[in-house]
Amino acid sequence: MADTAASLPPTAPASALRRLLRRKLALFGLAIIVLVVGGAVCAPWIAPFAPDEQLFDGLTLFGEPLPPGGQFLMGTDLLGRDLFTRMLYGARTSLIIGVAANGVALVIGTLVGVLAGFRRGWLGALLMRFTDLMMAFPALLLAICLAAIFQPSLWIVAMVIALVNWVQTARVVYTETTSLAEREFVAAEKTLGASQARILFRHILPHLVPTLIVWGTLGISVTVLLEATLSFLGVGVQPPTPSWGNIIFENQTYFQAAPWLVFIPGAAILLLALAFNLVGDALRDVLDPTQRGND
Amino acid sequence: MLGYLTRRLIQSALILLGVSFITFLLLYVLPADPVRQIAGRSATAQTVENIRHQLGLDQPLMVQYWRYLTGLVQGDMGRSYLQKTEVSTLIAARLPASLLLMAGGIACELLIGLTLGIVAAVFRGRPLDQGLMVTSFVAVSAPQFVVGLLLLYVFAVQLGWFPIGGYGTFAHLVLPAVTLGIMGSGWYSRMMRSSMVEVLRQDYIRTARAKGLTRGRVLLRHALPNAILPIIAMIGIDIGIFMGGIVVVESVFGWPGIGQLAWQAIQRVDIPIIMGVTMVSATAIVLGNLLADLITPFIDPRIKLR
Amino acid sequence: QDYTPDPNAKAGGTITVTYKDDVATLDPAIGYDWQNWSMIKSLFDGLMDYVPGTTELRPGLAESYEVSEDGTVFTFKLREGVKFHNGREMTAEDVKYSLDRVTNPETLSPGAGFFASIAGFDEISSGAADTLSGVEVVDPLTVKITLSRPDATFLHVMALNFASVVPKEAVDEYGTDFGKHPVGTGAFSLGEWTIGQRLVFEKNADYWRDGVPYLDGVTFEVGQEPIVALLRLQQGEVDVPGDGIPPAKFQEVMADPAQAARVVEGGQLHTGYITLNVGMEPLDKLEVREAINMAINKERITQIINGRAVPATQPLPPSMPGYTEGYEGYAFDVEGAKAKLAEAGLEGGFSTELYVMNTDPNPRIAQAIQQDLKAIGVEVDIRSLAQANVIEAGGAGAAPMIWSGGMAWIADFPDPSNFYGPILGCAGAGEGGWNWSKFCDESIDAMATEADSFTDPSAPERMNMWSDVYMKVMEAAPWVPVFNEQRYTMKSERMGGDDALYVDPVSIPVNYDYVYMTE
Amino acid sequence: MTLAAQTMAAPVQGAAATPLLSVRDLTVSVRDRGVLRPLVEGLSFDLAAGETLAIAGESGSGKSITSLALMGLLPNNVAVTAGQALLDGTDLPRLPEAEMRGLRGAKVAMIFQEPMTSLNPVHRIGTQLIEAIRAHEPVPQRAARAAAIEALRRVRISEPERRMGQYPHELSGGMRQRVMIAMALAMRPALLIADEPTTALDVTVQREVLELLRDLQAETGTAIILITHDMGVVAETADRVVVMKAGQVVESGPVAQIFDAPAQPYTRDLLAAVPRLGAGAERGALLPPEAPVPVARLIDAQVRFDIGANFFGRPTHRVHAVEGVSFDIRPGETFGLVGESGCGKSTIAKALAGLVPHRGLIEVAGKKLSELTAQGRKEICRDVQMVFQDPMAALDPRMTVGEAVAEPLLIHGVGNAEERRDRAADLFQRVGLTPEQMTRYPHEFSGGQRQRICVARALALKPKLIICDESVSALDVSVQARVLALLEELQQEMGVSYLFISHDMAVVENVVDRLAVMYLGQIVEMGTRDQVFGDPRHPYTQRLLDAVPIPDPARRGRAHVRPAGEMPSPIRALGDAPARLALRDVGGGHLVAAAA
Ligand SMILES: Nc1ncnc2c1ncn2[C@@H]1O[C@H](COP(=O)(O)OP(=O)(O)OP(=O)(O)O)[C@@H](O)[C@H]1O
Ligand SMILES: Nc1ncnc2c1ncn2[C@@H]1O[C@H](COP(=O)(O)OP(=O)(O)OP(=O)(O)O)[C@@H](O)[C@H]1O
Ligand SMILES: [Mg+2]
Ligand SMILES: [Mg+2]
Repeated sequence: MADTAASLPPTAPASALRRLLRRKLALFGLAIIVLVVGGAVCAPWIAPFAPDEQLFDGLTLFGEPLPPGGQFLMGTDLLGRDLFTRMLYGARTSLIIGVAANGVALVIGTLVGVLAGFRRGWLGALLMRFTDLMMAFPALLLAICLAAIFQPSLWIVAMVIALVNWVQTARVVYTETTSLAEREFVAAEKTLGASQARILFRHILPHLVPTLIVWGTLGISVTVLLEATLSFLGVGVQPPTPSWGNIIFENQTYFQAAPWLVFIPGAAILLLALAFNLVGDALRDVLDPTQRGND
Repeated sequence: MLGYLTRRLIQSALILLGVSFITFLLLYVLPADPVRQIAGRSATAQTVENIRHQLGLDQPLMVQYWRYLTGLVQGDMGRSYLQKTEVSTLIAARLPASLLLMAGGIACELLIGLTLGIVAAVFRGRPLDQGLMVTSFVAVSAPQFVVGLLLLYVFAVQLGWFPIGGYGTFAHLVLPAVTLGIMGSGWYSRMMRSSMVEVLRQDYIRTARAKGLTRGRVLLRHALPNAILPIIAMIGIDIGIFMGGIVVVESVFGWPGIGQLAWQAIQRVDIPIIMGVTMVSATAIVLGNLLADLITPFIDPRIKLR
Repeated sequence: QDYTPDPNAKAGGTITVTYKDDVATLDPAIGYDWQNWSMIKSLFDGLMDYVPGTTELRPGLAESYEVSEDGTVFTFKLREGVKFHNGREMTAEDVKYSLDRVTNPETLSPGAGFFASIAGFDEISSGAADTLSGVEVVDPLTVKITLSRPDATFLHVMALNFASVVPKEAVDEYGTDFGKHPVGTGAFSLGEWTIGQRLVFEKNADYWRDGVPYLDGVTFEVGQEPIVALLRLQQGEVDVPGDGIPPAKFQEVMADPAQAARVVEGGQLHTGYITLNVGMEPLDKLEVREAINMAINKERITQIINGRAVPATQPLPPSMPGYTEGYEGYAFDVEGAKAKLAEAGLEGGFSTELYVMNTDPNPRIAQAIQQDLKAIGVEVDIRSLAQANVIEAGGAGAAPMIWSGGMAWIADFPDPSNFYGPILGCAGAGEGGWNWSKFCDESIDAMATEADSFTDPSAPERMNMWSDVYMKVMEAAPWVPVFNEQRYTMKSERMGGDDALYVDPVSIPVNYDYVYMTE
Repeated sequence: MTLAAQTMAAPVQGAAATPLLSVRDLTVSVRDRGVLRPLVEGLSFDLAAGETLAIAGESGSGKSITSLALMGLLPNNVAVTAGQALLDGTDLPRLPEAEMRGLRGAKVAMIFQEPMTSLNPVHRIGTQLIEAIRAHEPVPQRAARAAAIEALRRVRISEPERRMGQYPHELSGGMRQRVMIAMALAMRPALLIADEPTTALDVTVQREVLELLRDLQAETGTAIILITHDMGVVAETADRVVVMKAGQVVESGPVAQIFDAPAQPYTRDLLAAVPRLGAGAERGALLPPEAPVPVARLIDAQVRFDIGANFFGRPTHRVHAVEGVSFDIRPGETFGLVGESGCGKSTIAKALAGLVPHRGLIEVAGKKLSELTAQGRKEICRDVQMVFQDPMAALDPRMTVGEAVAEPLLIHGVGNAEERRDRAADLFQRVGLTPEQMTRYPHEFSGGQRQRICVARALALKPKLIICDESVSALDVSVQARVLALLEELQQEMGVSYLFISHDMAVVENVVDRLAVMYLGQIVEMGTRDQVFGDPRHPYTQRLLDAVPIPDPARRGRAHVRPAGEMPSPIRALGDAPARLALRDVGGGHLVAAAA
């Protein structure tokens, strides 16, 4: 046993990355993420058109959008804009919403849930009652009101989404934290004289990672679609800024007449969420030392 | 038990109070004037002032809130600004439909979600499992409007199995409930899968198998009740998520629920209706959570309500 | 002057009409929505009415009327034997009661302002009086209405739903719920109303106009998504989609000859426009407003909405009397627009905001506008908001530009004055008014008042005057008139009646009283 | 010796007849990254009806895998790859699942190690029993119910009718294990596999369960495969023994032969490691003198937990977990605390470590725990450390063991990173591990190694007192012996005191200087090891000692005091404090409570 121990790589993170890269599915997911992020960042160079350019030849004489193929890789939208270009630029918005807003929601949810679960005193009770209150509050209404009160811009929308979406995470994390707090190694830490903060951040948070990965990746599509709903209600990202979600919502009634306008962005959202999930799953396994050697 | 219930009810009442105040406040600061909506485009300034005074909208926030609250306590939710009808009448007329749809949606998502979750857990690690989990992602990511129209088109228009929208019979309920349930089924299948995988590892499952029980019985009688426990708490949370979906689904299927009422009210700042729908849905959520908590001891005898 | 009913019309049958939005109320004093407007028309009658399918006035509950020389006293002779749905005969008292009610602030009627020309309006609206001093019951069948100033549109006002005659006892009985239990004299009476689901209208067998209605009943199903309504129409479950053909399905329908044959097209008293806030930099400069007018490619915008409109040149729609034939408006001219901007000292362009209501196709139209303005260097931020928020911003004068779509002006009555007062006149320019350009030119206002003081609403001089008013408005360019929407509606195979009845300019979507079923 | 010969006579006859179960060259392998790796290799044995075969061996030697293979319940990635197991001529591993299911429970039944988790928590006892019966015989509900009650009665559960309606969590561990046995024997199977059936139970309960099994076997003639690592249990129950190591049979034969004349060195080591009562005599002399300042002192310490809630949310009941306990621990001594599960041992440990609030006086290193500030509480951790029962649970699975051992140093700000690593490496060597292993995670170690890591962690701050709460109970005998030796070595070297909590009397006797016997939150007997073990005065102490299985087949069959039912509950209504037991000195500081 001792000899194998010596051969183990000395630093955990480096090896984690290497092991992550060994997984085919994770690689696939990572490739998609890189592709999307790359597309979003390099949009101005890749995109064949300007994102809000309403091309004269982008519509038929009857004002119909053009299907994919030919000059327009993914077809055009109802205003005769190139869908591929809009998908590229939309990736920026959707990444911000799906990753940043969802991430902030996850962080808020985790903090609230962990604090409430770990500090069972009045603070915990207060936080949980607040969570209950937020849960009872119709999320969409809150989003609409907040977005209407503050002028909707991408970052406001992202914050609104974060403020609305943390509740479920908080609930789940709370439950999990309470059970983690009962675990014996937490008691062991206490006998070592570890501070609450240390127990919380060093010993409880890492165990929440699998849960957070599941909720975080599922949250991507949820938040991206929520942004779209908000756009639809007029309190989302303002046109002509494209986002994958609002491309869907703008065109959803046309799903028969112009299916590409709904299914292409739909597939993109799905793929992005899936990619994050694949990477997340792999990351979870890789970060979980008990899974070592199983890959 | 009685003590627990009383405490929870008081807690719920406080939560509802909080919800009512926040909503009221948000609507108050909302940059849209309901009086303009009522007065219409040909109104004179005098008419506008008259209406504002008539509705008491010229009073300070706290006075307005207090008035609303005292009314609410007496069961008076006010009158719709635009429909001039008692909000309670409007909601009462539509609530049963929404509750039915919600129940249908929950039933659907549980049925689909749990089944998929169980199957995935049983076949964990195999292609079927992976396929199902991708499916669950599709379900979560699919916009409800499109799903609804798609289902309608295929099953009602093309195949003619169900009526094209409407309300009344069980056949009417199926498509809207499925549409509403599909998104949740994605969540549930994932949660059920992990919960089930965990339960299937437990000693008592081995015991059950050692008794010579059939696979189905082991799964349904022994694993399911245990695996479903963490999920029950989720159903309470779900009601809140449903309130959003209900707007879309109701409009696609012409379902006469409160979603449409709320939607129109929000569009036109019909504050009494918005307040009413908010309060009703908040009550539904709070009661749903309470119910979920009350149910768990029946499934898990170890849990004692305190 | 009256209408000759279709000789092929058959009595009987019940049709189904769908709407997306619920019907808020059927109280004629309150209802002011797209859906309930025509419903109320069929449940109630006013003293005046229109010839079906046209914008021509004809007497309604009034058998005849006389107008005094100076145009301030109207004496209406009522029809005899007209019965409310509750069986009671309608009298002049009911007319007075109804007008008092609609103008009483406690009724909260959005239409109260239409009656501002009746003597005593100010007193009643300030609460000083509780009846209109200008409305007198001469005898049970005669009502005399005195105006405080001549008002050429008064007869149109009396044809508005708000002027419908309602029975006092029914209003007293139901109080504020009268809107859910309407009792009128109309061709139909309300049979059943399941909130959020359906309303059933039943034929009024006792209707005072002979021979109509043909239909035994009309079922309105509410809460139906337009797309779904169309699917149901294609399946034969629906006869008229109240919200029209949804844009997403338009091409599909038109491409199928069988369906296209059932599409009815007609004009509509509608104009879609962009308001330019004259109180805001740099839109306060005429050249800038002209430049914007010249920059908008109306053809393209029309194309975007599948050609379901015609480009507009002026505030009035072509079918409105007073429309200036031959006026070209501001032609689409990008270079010219740039030149105008340069004239205003804004060669480099500027940035501004365009408010728009957030339902399709309005955001799309706004984006087309945005692109057009970008071409002349004007950067536009779109603020796509809920209707209420746009109206709020417009009323407060906080919006530099607003695209009127979705909240756009569909005339209340077919008279040119209807496009002026609240939306272009000084009266609407105040805080909270619907004149979102905040355009106020006293001289034009004076002209408008003069035009409205004619006794004969259709006098050619009056129409010329209105034409001048709108030409002057166009000179000042507070608006960009973009297009006049065409109505496209569809009917089921079994529906009969003149096409005009399906695009009735005042009874949208259908004139229920005169259509019939062929099978 | 004559006694042993008698007991051996029966199995020899049994083996001569056609065996009930005949296992030949059984190989079970796991598919690991496409490669088959054997977990059990070439296992062979015969078992006759009515016979008991013990499979003994250290943890991970393949005992459970063997039993699961016989039951057809192997995990997905594990399969029988060679050999056969004939039960009455049917080859169990090759039986299709449908037929195997018919046998399971009916012909072959199994009892698992963990009674706490082996019953489904959401179903009533009755439901689970009836289900077991009806899975094989289409009897009507009523008849099945009667049979189930009968089965419960056979395992001597009090009030069987009432138990039928109870849920598993309402029963004690011993009762649950009896339910498991009732369930397994309900169909009178020909073969019963008991995988460590008593490991999780108290000695007194263990004795009952073992006797029950024996009685039932005599009654029904069931053959039993008893899997255990406790040589005492083997000696007391088995007819023949198979000793396994790393998936292979080391030795097998009649029980007397294995115990008296083990052929293999491994077997000899195994037997040598078994703690035996009365084997710890040489420690007595080292008894440290009474010091002026004890390392820890408890005077009338009480710990109570409020439970239940009335209408106003106030508690209705109270658990009197520790009720007026007084003792002190001297520098350099090992103080033992014994008693049955739930008697309050761990609670005392937790109170000492400051994990639960207490009343009365608890002093550590002269400082009163109840008067400590937050800083002081942290400081006191340098004096008291704890080693938990389950080393896997006590180590954060996501932290390398090196970090875990260095963590207390980090928390208390000792040295810089470099020094801390050195110190941790030092500690690793101290407890017999290599510093190279520091970058590994807990699951990569064996149970004994993990417990060493916990000890190393506890030592990091050089505490005066280490609380060992069941620290060796979960370990294999051989590993246990090594950890115990380590503890003793460290004590001599560093002069640390131990509070040694265990329910295993044999272990306690081997390591402690003085001890206290607890019952229901109170001490019933206290004194030096010799006093208590040599002259147990309290009936409860006597019963505890009597229940300890003796790893000597020659001494089996001695008469036992049948314990009088379950231990009463420490839960009492509010304001109904239990009566205090007065301790009486019977000489030389040997305190005994008056028999209740
Ligand atoms: N599903 C599995 N996959 C891979 N290896 C396994 C699996 N189950 C058990 N093993 C391995 O098989 C070996 C034998 O395990 P088994 O459970 O039979 O040990 P045991 O003798 O019962 O030990 P204990 O006394 O701890 O119960 C162990 O090394 C274990 O790690
Ligand atoms: N947090 C708590 N709340 C309520 N009761 C508790 C709590 N902790 C322990 N108890 C109860 O206190 C009593 C003593 O428990 P303790 O853990 O000290 O027993 P023990 O002697 O260590 O038993 P074991 O040998 O099983 O570890 C038990 O009845 C237990 O159920
Ligand atoms: Mg085992
Ligand atoms: Mg304990």
